[in-house]
Amino acid sequence: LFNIAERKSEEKTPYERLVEVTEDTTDPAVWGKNWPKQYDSYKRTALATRTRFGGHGGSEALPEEKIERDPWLKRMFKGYAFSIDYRDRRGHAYMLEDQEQTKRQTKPQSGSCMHCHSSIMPVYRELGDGDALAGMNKTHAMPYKELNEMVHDMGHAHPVSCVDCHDPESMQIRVTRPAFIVGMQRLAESDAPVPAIPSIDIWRQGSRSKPYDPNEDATRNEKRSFVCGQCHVEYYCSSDFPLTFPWSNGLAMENIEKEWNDTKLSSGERFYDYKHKETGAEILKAQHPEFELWSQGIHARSGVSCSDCHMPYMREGASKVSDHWVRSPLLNVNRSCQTCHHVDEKEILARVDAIQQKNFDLLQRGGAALMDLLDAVEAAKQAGASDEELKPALELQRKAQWRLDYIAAENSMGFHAPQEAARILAEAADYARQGQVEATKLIK
Amino acid sequence: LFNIAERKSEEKTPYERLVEVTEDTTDPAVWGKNWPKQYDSYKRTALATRTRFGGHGGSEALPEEKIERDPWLKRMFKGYAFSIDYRDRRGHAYMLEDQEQTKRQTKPQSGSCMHCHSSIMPVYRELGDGDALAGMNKTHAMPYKELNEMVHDMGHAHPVSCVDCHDPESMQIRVTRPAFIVGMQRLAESDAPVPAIPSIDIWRQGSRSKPYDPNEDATRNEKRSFVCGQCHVEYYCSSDFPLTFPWSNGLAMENIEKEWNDTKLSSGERFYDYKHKETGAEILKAQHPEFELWSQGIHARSGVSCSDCHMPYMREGASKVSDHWVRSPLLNVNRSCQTCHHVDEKEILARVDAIQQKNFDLLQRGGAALMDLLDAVEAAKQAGASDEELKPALELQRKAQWRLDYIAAENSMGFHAPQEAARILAEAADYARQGQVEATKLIK
Amino acid sequence: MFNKKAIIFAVLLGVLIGIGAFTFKYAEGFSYLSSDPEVCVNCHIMTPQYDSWQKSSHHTVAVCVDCHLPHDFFGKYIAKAENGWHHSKAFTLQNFHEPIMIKEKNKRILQDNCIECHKDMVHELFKRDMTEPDAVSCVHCHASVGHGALPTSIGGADRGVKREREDYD
Ligand code: HEC
Ligand code: HEC
Ligand code: HEC
Ligand code: HEC
Ligand code: HEC
Ligand code: HEC
Ligand code: HEC
Ligand code: HEC
Ligand code: HEC
Ligand code: HEC
Ligand code: HEC
Ligand code: HEC
Ligand code: HEC
Ligand code: HEC
Ligand SMILES: [Ca+2]
Ligand SMILES: [Ca+2]
Repeated sequence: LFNIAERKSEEKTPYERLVEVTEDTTDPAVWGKNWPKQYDSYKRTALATRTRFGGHGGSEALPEEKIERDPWLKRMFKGYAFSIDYRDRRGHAYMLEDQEQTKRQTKPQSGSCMHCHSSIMPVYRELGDGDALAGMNKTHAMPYKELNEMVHDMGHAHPVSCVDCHDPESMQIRVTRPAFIVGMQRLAESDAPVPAIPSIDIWRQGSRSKPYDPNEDATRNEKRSFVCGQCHVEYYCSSDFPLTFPWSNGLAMENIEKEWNDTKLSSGERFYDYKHKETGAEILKAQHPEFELWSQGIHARSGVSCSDCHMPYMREGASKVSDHWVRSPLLNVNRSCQTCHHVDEKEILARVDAIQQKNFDLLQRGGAALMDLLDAVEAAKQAGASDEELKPALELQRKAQWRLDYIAAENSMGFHAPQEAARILAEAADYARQGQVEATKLIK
Repeated sequence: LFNIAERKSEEKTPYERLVEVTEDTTDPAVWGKNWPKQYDSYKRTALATRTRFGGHGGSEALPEEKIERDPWLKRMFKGYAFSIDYRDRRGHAYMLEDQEQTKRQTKPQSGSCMHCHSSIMPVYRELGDGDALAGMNKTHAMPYKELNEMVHDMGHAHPVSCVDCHDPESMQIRVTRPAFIVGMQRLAESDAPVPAIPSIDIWRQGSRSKPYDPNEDATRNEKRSFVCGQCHVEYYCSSDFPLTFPWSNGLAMENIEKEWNDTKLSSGERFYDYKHKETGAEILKAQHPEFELWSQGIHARSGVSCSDCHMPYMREGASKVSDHWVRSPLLNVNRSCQTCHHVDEKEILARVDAIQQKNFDLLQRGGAALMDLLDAVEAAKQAGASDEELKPALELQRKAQWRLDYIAAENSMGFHAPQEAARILAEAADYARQGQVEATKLIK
Repeated sequence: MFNKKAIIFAVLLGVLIGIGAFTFKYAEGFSYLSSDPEVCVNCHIMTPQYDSWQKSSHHTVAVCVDCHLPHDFFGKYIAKAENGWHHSKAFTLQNFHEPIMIKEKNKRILQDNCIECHKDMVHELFKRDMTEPDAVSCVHCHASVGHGALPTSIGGADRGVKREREDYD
């Protein structure tokens, strides 16, 4: 009964504030004074977690090296920093230090990197005299170390923080990241179908006088995914041009490939992230397209948001709070899945495992095909094939690697859109083998 | 008021029988006197239907030729009757006449064919002196024409009829087809996982004193799929050995491939359905594995039966009856899907179309890969490659065609298990290209 | 934060007061106001179901007990006692599975009640099945009738009642 009384009072005043928080309050501990429950769960992202494919293996100190676990990954990245150090992801609490410590930093990295690894908005505003976008557009030209120091000096060296997803006044969720807002505007202006984001269709049918604004135009449910889409997306992030989310043709894998193929580097060349060390092919690197793959799946078009699964509501007495311990839903099936799927936990885990196992097998199959392609090119070169002759094989390598990496870098092992992921891996294997054929023809 | 009075009477006496029906009553018209509602809908299977991938194109008279629509299919079947005549399926009402009229009959066909195209049970019992299984086991040795005549003469020349799925006493649904019962027994005795058929797990944990009996051990909900599994399955159906449903290793594509690979023909050779006319490869033919593919999907493991979608209940006056107009659910979305999925019809159709489009594209991709393989083998032969040298390429053709045909012959265009179908097509393309590589190496 | 003793004490206290207070209220609720949904929402834990029921197709035609308690006297009494004890214990200890998912036994009560009201509509289906353990569950297709659609709009998967009964006992 005490216990009930207590809960009743809770229901009334959830947002009574003990301290003031503003757009410049990036320290989560301060917000935590007002919202201790969310802060407590938020802090748990520092705990190590492990599922079959999720969380991270390896010591508590450092996640396992992906490129050691799958040697074909390492060879695929030859000529790029990812072949030096590429590990499992882990909890949000580590995002900044893991970025500072990755050996990829032994190669000069761009300031753009900070966009998704720290609570950087005040720094963007500073650099852009109040205009965050203008500020961000300066950072790609800055060396990572310089911007990183600036963030530390200004006191914003925190992992993703409350202010990145919440309006300090209203506590409404909102998006802050300039690259996301620009990317969504381009997506809205395209005519790509977006069943996962109905508010775009509504905007398209409107006057279009103002560009699509995720904070203005989107529903709260959509924002429950947008906050994650600020970072869990494919990107270009180097010094040649500002951080870019490549959505101007749509969110499907092919749409993004087209945008990269249509992009020119300042050198005038067709866009590429790196030249493959062995073959010289111009390669596209894919990074964690969780938002994009999710958008192609049945959950997305059914209105199921990232937060529904990764930040489920949990009952705290009589009130419900969102679990800010962002992690694998498989560690929290009853809240993450069973609210919607009234099936027992064993069965739900079995369903996920069946999906992930099939995806994993296709991934290995694609990797094997790619390795055979590289071997064949090698052999063709030995046999004295000219660069001109090798061109078709290398074009196919670019296409194959883009697709293979797209699903390898995506972190749900196919779960976010099982059929779409399998389709992409099917194309990866097909193109890799086609390239192998082209190269084999050159082996006299 | 009359109307109401009428309904009330309806309610009281649903099964009031005007005529007697027995195990030998194969004429649906007779049953129809007792159950006019079901009979009326059953008769509608004679109506032509069309969806994007379902029902059939072509004239009312004859469905469209699949092998003309997809020329690669025709070339894939070279050396087999399917390259002569292979059309869209259509309603149950036509099953017998379509079988009698297919030009595949220009090649001698086995009596086994009748198992799934007529109401044949009394004939099996006759041939086996009361034992239907024994009777069926004689029919593969009989020429099709002979058995077909016998069925006509005995007056059982009807398409699938009431008695094939219903117990004339209780009207319970039940299965009758010997090949299905034997197949399910082998499946139960294996240790293959069968999430779609929980009653097998239960049987396995029991005494196993009696073999698994689908009519005894299965739940009614499972039977709502079993009745269809009597025919909508992969099979061997020629004169060398009795009609076989290859489930002794499980219901997954690989399990079935293994059974065929482990099977010996009476000639002592490894099993194959035909030798490919161009390459001489020993090919496995896949036929309509709807039951098998369904069993690998999420609907199956959620307990959703064939009948739920293809024979939904419909309101008839004050009572409900199962719609015996078995057809594409896309023609009946409100009953077939919307009882479970409360989303509007346009959205449901869009979801199906998205799934089928992806599957269709992968199917064409696999077809293209297979054609390239055949061309490469052709070229290698021209270049004087020996049969011995060609072996690896031909083995890969066998694997690739099995997978490609498995999904091409399945009739839901991937819907019954989208990720699984995509996975199988990915392997098809990969193996076809591997074969192309092997053959290309031989082109000096 | 708390120390062990405090927790144990709290739990014991909870159990005492809890079981006392709730079972009384609860039992009373069942016996007198048994048909009044308000009784069920004495527990805020039942609020989601209460709210969703009000939005469901049945709120004008059926109340909680019409669906969730056997319609015959003895069955009702037993189920009440059983569920009553179960619920208050679970509620007091706060150790129940969330989200709350209906258990097999109660699913069968539910099924009987569907048929109770709808036998006319489904007589052909269930003419022979009223007693059969493996009648197809109404909720397999009509999961939304009591509480509106689940976010998936799907009811529990029909995994074969035989097996589930084993799990329950
Ligand atoms: C329907 C539920 C669901 C939705 C919606 C969903 N996810 Fe996931 N997500 C999962 C599951 C299940 C996994 C696999 C977890 C595992 O393997 O342990 C996963 C994995 C991940 C991972 C890797 C997790 C880890 O522990 O390594 C990330 C990152 C992720 N999702 C981000 C997102 C983002 C961003 C969105 C929205 C754009 C999203 N998810 C939408 C269920 C979901
Ligand atoms: C500001 C950028 C940013 C935002 C916003 C963001 N993430 Fe992350 N997320 C990251 C980074 C960076 C990591 C990897 C941290 C590391 O490995 O050190 C990560 C890791 C994760 C993981 C893996 C956790 C684990 O235990 O392995 C999950 C799951 C995840 N994010 C989901 C989400 C979801 C869901 C949202 C939105 C509610 C979200 N993220 C919002 C950047 C972000
Ligand atoms: C658009 C957002 C975004 C940008 C820009 C970004 N990251 Fe990340 N980063 C993430 C997310 C999300 C994860 C977690 C998911 C994963 O590991 O795939 C992550 C994970 C990481 C990790 C831990 C896992 C690993 O890869 O070893 C490191 C280290 C890292 N990033 C470094 C960098 C560096 C260096 C840059 C700049 C070149 C950069 N990030 C730019 C979003 C971003
Ligand atoms: C990566 C994005 C993200 C970060 C970082 C984040 N939140 Fe949230 N928060 C959410 C989402 C999503 C919701 C659910 C909002 C909704 O459904 O309207 C939420 C909800 C809330 C709510 C509303 C009540 C509830 O629990 O649903 C509060 C209060 C809150 N967060 C506080 C915080 C605090 C304090 C921090 C920092 C310690 C924080 N949040 C960090 C995404 C985030
Ligand atoms: C907010 C509701 C919601 C949540 C939370 C949710 N799902 Fe779903 N899930 C759906 C809907 C809606 C569908 C689409 C089918 C349908 O209409 O029922 C679906 C479909 C699925 C499917 C079949 C489609 C596919 O991709 O194979 C699986 C498997 C699945 N969910 C697993 C999960 C798992 C595992 C989780 C938790 C990590 C989860 N779901 C969380 C609503 C949800
Ligand atoms: C969840 C619903 C669902 C279930 C369960 C289901 N099907 Fe289907 N089936 C479909 C859909 C949708 C299609 C595609 C129809 C179209 O393309 O017009 C289809 C197509 C078919 C077709 C081709 C139909 C035509 O018009 O050409 C056949 C034959 C078929 N299914 C048989 C079966 C069998 C046998 C089972 C059980 C083993 C089964 N289905 C289970 C929904 C289902
Ligand atoms: C005795 C064998 C047999 C049984 C039992 C059987 N089918 Fe068929 N089915 C066939 C044959 C043969 C055809 C093709 C007829 C033709 O093309 O002439 C067919 C055609 C179909 C079609 C295509 C109809 C169209 O309009 O294109 C669907 C859908 C279908 N069956 C579903 C089912 C379902 C669902 C069940 C179980 C409720 C079932 N079948 C039971 C043999 C059977
Ligand atoms: C195990 C059951 C089964 C056996 C045995 C069987 N069929 Fe069929 N048949 C079907 C089903 C189911 C369909 C409808 C699905 C489809 O068309 O793929 C069908 C469709 C057909 C059709 C119409 C579509 C087409 O292929 O042109 C013809 C003709 C046909 N069968 C002839 C035969 C012949 C000849 C044999 C003997 C070699 C045979 N069937 C053996 C089940 C069977
Ligand atoms: C291909 C299989 C199949 C054939 C052929 C078939 N039925 Fe059915 N029938 C079913 C299924 C499946 C059900 C649903 C049974 C259940 O859910 O228990 C059913 C149900 C019924 C019912 C129970 C009430 C209802 O409508 O659900 C009656 C009566 C019935 N069928 C009569 C007939 C008659 C008369 C014929 C012949 C004209 C016939 N059936 C042919 C499969 C078939
Ligand atoms: C008797 C209930 C039932 C019926 C009828 C039904 N479904 Fe489903 N459907 C489910 C369940 C259960 C799932 C699994 C996800 C979940 O738990 O919600 C599902 C999942 C799906 C999915 C996502 C998984 C996938 O394969 O991509 C789609 C799409 C879908 N259904 C479409 C349909 C269509 C179209 C029909 C009608 C032809 C249909 N369903 C009929 C219950 C049903
Ligand atoms: C004492 C507080 C309380 C009251 C009053 C209460 N419930 Fe519950 N109920 C619970 C709790 C706690 C659970 C979860 C029990 C579990 O899952 O172990 C529950 C579970 C249930 C379940 C599903 C769980 C199962 O065991 O199948 C049903 C149905 C249900 N309640 C109906 C009712 C109805 C109808 C009433 C009013 C006549 C009612 N409840 C009144 C606390 C209560
Ligand atoms: C028209 C019938 C009907 C009425 C009236 C009804 N329910 Fe339910 N109840 C259901 C169905 C159906 C389910 C879901 C069973 C399932 O999913 O298998 C359910 C499930 C539940 C559950 C378990 C949670 C779950 O989803 O499994 C609780 C608790 C519950 N009901 C409480 C109540 C309460 C309290 C009331 C009155 C306010 C009520 N019910 C009124 C039919 C009804
Ligand atoms: C107390 C009596 C009662 C109980 C118990 C009951 N119903 Fe009903 N039900 C009704 C009445 C009255 C209607 C309205 C009839 C009409 O509108 O023609 C109705 C309407 C329906 C409808 C049509 C409207 C809709 O929601 O689609 C369905 C389906 C239905 N009931 C199914 C069920 C199921 C399933 C259960 C058990 C979980 C159930 N009913 C329990 C009395 C009841
Ligand atoms: C396999 C799916 C399925 C099952 C199981 C099922 N129903 Fe239905 N039911 C339907 C469909 C589909 C309709 C819609 C028929 C129509 O609209 O013509 C329906 C209609 C109804 C209606 C009439 C709704 C209206 O239009 O007024 C009632 C009442 C009903 N069902 C009750 C039940 C009850 C009670 C049970 C269990 C004994 C049950 N149903 C089992 C699929 C099912
Ligand atoms: Ca990239
Ligand atoms: Ca075959």
